[in-house]
Amino acid sequence: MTSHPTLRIPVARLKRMGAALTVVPLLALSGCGGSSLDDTPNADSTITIGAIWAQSGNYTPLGTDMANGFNLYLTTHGNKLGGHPVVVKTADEGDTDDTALAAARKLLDSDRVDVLVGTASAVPTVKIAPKATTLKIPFIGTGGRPSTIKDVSYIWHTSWLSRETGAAIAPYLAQTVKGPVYAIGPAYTGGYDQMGGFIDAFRKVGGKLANAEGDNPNPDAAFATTPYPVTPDFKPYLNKIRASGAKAVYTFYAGGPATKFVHAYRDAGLSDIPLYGAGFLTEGSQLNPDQEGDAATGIQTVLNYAATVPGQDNADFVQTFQAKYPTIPNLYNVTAWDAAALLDQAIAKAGPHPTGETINAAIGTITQINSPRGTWHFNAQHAPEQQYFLREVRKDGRVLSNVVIRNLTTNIAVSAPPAAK
Amino acid sequence: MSTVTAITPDAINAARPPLLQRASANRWRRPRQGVAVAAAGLAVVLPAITGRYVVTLAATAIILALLAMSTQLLAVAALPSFGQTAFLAVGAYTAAHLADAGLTDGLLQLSGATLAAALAGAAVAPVVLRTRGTTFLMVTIMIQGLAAAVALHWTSVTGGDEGVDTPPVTLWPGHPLTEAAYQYWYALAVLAACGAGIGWLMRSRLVLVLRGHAGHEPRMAALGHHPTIGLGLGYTAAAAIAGAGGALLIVVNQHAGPADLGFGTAAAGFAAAALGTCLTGTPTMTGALTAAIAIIALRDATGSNGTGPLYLGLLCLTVPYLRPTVLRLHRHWARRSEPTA
Amino acid sequence: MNTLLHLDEICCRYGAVTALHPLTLHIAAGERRAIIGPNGAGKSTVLNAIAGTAPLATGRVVFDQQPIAGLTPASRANRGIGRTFQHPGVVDTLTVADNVALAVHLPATPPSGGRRRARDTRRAQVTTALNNVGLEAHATKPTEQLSYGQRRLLEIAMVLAAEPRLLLLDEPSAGLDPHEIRNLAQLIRALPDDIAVIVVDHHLPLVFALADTITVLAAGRHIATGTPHNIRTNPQVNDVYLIPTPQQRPTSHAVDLDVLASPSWPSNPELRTSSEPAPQPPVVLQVERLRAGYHGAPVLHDIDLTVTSGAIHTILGRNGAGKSTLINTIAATHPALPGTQIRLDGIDLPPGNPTRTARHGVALVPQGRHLFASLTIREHLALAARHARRHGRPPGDVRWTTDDALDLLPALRDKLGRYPAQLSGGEQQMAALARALLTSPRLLLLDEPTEGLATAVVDQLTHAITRIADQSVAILLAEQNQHLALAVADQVSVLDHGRIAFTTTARTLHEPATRTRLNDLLGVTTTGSPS
Amino acid sequence: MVSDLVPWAVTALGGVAYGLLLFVVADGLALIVGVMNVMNLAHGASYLAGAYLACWLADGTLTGLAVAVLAGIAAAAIAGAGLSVLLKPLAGHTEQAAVTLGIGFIASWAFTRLTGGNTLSPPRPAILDGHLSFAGHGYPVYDLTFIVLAIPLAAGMYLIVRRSMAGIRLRAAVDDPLMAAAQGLSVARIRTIALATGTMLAVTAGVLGAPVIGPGPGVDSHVLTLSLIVVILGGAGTNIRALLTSALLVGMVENIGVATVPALASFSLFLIVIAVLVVRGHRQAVSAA
Repeated sequence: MTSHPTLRIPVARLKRMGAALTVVPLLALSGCGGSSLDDTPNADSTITIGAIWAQSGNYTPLGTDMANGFNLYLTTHGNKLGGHPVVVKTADEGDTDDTALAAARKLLDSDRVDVLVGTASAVPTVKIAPKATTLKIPFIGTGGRPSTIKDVSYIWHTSWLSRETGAAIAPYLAQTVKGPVYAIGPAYTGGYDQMGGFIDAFRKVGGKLANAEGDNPNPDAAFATTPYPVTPDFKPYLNKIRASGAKAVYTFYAGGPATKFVHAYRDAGLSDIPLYGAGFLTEGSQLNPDQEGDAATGIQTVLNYAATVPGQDNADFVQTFQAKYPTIPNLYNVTAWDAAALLDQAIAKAGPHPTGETINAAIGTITQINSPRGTWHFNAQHAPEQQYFLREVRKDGRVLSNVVIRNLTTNIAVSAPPAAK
Repeated sequence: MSTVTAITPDAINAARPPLLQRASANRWRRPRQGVAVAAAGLAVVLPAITGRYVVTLAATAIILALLAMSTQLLAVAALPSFGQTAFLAVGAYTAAHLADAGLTDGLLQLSGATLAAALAGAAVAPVVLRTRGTTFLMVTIMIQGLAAAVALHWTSVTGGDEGVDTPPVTLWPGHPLTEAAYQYWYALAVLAACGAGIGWLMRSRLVLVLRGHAGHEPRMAALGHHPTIGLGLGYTAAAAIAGAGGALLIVVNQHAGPADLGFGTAAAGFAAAALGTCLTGTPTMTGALTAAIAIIALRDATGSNGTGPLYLGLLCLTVPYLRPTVLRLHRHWARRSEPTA
Repeated sequence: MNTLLHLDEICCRYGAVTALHPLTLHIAAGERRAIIGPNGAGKSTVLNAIAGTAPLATGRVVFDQQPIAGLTPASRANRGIGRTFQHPGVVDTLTVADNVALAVHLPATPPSGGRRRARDTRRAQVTTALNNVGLEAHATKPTEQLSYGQRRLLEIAMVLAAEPRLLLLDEPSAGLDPHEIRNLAQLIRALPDDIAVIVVDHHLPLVFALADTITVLAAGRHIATGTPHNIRTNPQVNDVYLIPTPQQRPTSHAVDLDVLASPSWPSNPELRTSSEPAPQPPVVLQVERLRAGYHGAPVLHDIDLTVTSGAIHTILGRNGAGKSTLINTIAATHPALPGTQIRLDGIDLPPGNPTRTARHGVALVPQGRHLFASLTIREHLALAARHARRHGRPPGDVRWTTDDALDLLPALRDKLGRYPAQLSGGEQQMAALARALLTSPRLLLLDEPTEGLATAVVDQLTHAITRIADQSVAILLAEQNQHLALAVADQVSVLDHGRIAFTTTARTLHEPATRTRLNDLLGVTTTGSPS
Repeated sequence: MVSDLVPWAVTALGGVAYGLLLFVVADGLALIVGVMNVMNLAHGASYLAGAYLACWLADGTLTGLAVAVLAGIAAAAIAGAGLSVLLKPLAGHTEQAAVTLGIGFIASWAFTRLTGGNTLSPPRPAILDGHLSFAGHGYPVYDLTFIVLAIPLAAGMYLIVRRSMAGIRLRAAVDDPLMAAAQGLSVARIRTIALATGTMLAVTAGVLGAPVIGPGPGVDSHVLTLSLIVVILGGAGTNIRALLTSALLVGMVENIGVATVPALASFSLFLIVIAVLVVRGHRQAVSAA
């Protein structure tokens, strides 16, 4: 029937319908801005902030935490940053760098934001950075910073460098664990950065790994890898630990895989081998009873924040936070809160009509940020120079929480990433 | 970007062999041409009347359109494919490696990507073409999964989950294509060229053979058409089209990574072809193109706050039910315009 | 004459069924060969073995001095073997001209003038091919709009456009009207002398008009090969295929009476005939104005017929006369056209609903048996028996049990645990019959139950069918095997060109005038060329 | 020596549990593909729905688990019947696949909205919580229970399909739908029942398997892909034995295989499918569809 010549009429009509169908949304969208060839930045006193929070996919809980932290700062500061009224446009980070880039494009190109904030995952930063830099819009990262980013002139992270978390705990483990440590983590950029940071620092201070040759298909990495993003089952990987003779295990997992890992670790009968991890293993909603729950008890992790960090700033923050939200504040709340605090200072310094360029310049002049995690400042890589804490999952009242048990050595020297991966 | 309606003749049209020209058909030429010219004009001036965001989205829609057309070419042969992203990936990584090697010339990357994808298609075809129907659909989902796993884990070639960053393409030396508008125009030109190529293909003997295989495979074999060769050529051509889309991905994103070729992209490409078929009644390239644009508009533009999957889902859940209506309209119009015999 | 095709001891099996016992044939270049035989003789299997669509169990196929048994159908086609299918193999979604264009192969090196010239050549060849079969006016039509006969012609045009050296025609006259058959005969006769043709057909006038040599097969075995004259006069052929020669015709009733008197037919005609004067048994099936067809082209027109309780109504007709279509339309497995009325025990059967038709008490033993491949015979019977329990008709009706069925068909008794593929053709047929019986039907529809079966099995089935009728089941039997049909029938209808041409009762069946009429209608005449 | 084998034995046991879980899901898919000839791209979403249901209803008691299973079965029956109504007017494979794809999209969006996108791990009934220890290698009691539960489930499926009247009717409808109708079977009803049963199996697998493959974003397409692999290897339709074999094969590859050759962890299954396709002929693969 397809070949009947007279079918041309309906097709022509359908095409007209199709064209109309196409043109209408495009024209509607075109209201978002003038010609793409004539892009001039906004120049009124209202600051538009573009926030990329994960609203779908694996990072949704982190996105929600970050949005809560950021919005909390705004609502407690009269919806003004640096004296300027603020409009926040949000877009969904999604599951991948692809969706995150689409979100950044919408905020940068369509909403013409002055500042970009967000992303839970470290990976999209690489894709968003060049775009923001070209447009001279500062990007305040609230999630991990991958080691592979090149030009950081417009890129600032209020969070952490991916390699530094593990490096912070390495000396402590080398000192306290009497015997080799088994390293295991996911096979993606975040995993390689996090675990690589730990292993390099650990070896430097004389630590010994329990991993066998061939645990990682990549000969340059010494830790056991599990598939990412979906790890079907950790059991076969964990079954190797006992035979390795390890006296402790160090790991990095976040989100869904972290929940699975903690349960699998306990199920594998490894409870007598102490489990250490980067703090993301037990951060945020992970400790909820329907996620890790009691299985996480006793796990010691390293992170740059915990709700029990001493100090007035943190006490105030926790009180403010819990007045609005029913949960214990976590690192994701804090990095986003700090991003707002940073912008508060920077916008105030950026002149009467702040633009992306002037705000970025102002950020560079800020010497200190008073954060719930303690004061910190930017280092040369535009990431915080900050304190790390050793925390343990304990019952705190009726709920589980990450309790700070000691400060870890400051002035962490993060070794340079491997030249080429 | 609707230029393509002008350049991409659809299957309905292609089914008409040249010797069957009818005088009455010319009556319908003019309004159709008018619409096509208007759409083409709008597509060309789009960067002048809208912002960069829409322009970049439109470029993304062009990439999805190529993926959908690749899927649709197989649909013409009654092969429902979910795995054309594999060849999008081959094209994208090939172009990325060419760019890495300093070969930033856009046309060079385009031909390299198309060629590499075609070769990959020719290599995979003998395996997947052992199946038909629902099994073919299941096997192509496997192909998609395998491609995504390779992209994620063959780090030395694909850069793992971070992917490969590339310098901008150039059309003539020393002038990188960085402006969204120029990237879009380049993509549009590539789409126009591909559209012309697909248009030629749809009128070619190959597509006639594909449709023959779709209709009556034993008959085709009894006429001396080897199913694996005919369908294999079709599969290769479809892979090449997806490969061209991969080259454009590098132009627009300056990056190739596993995120661009995961389940989501594959699903969007499959849905665009399937919904396109429903919009026009039979598998047509116009339908695939229109559906690709609609999907991008709904999923990315309107649904940028996490509701994208919802909108795409609703689209998939409604459009298929339009097909009987469309077919009825076709028949109705066909009857009305039937010359009194 | 040099041999173009040599079949050397080829043998084909489907599961446990041997469709073709070792067969050797030589076809010379340009020869016109016909293969005839009753249904299930293995005629189509021979064609499929040559074309490459039936796997050979043993044997060699040599075409043009080259062994081709290992080649794909496409490779064989490219060596010059063209074929048609039993149902016209055309691509419905393409136009008529495009179908033919698919068949036109151009030489690898285009003639001077390049692509354009090549395209023009192809166009010209398409036009010529369509002109040859008289379809040129339909060139731009979608193929699905063609009638059945036109599709047949189109298929032949396609095959010829591929310029074969050997043409295999599988039942080319099926579904065609006399006018179309005449055109077809002319078309085949006008083929160039160097094309060899093998035609399988039931239309004997057509076969005799076309063939130089005729091969007769029966139940997968070679019976005879010879000139048309030899075949006509060969008594062995007459035995299996009942071709009445002109000489025999005046006394044909004698032959039939012999058959009826033969002890191998267990039914007792006297008894059955004597039951006639008894009080009129109730009408079970009443069909009025039944019309059905394929692709919009009607195959059956205004069929009226009735079957009474305990009676066997036999439908006779040539292949393609519409017997199977009639049976399937009554079973609602084939859609009836509007206006059709089918009543069972006075109740209208819902149109197009095989499930509800079955539940009203209609059981089907279809042509080709259609057993369920993954069910054992015991499971087949259990499925049917459950149906009878759930949807059984009012008490007082005969309820068939598995034991009843096994008593009737004892060969099945030790085969209950087997799957259909592990049974012989006869056992499969018995299983299909038993499955139908266990639904305790009011009406049993039997479509060619003896197709491809050995005589001994046919005897058993005949016996079983009469016994079933004795249990006041109404039976509608479509048959080609006149032995069986006439041995059991209470009533005989002859289907010709989609209409009931003639109905008679068992009582009048043996009158010479009736027999002559019957033979005429069944196309077993050898006089009168189709041209 | 024995202690060297223990980790492998424990890993193999994991493979069995994983394979059996996949078997239950894939069996449902095989039923849908076999009886309806529909590629149900929302099958993974059915598993996910069951797993979330387990998280909401499980309260650490066996009763809670039983309630979740029953609720899942009831919901799945309704959903399956609804899906069959949705699919009925559609003719082509592609359209049917598109509609199920759409349902999958909407379901995963809704789940993320309802759960905040967390990967959940429902509390296991208290008496099944904990693990057994074999020479220092633990194995969760729940997984062991799952094996113990799944074996009779698989045997039950086998018996139902092979021995019961329902199974006979099902096989008849798969083999020859028209002839089945002519035997008085309501093929439309059998199809609806097959779709509902297939969905029910996926949901039940989700409820019981939530502690093994926990619910979270992306789990739906992962489970879908795995069960597709099982169906491609084991064939669509009613061959329970082949399905079980291929499900256990997949389970073993996903456990012993990845532990032995981690480099091939992500590809091994795809490579197996392709190898099987190369070896197995065209005809068989087509008839499986």
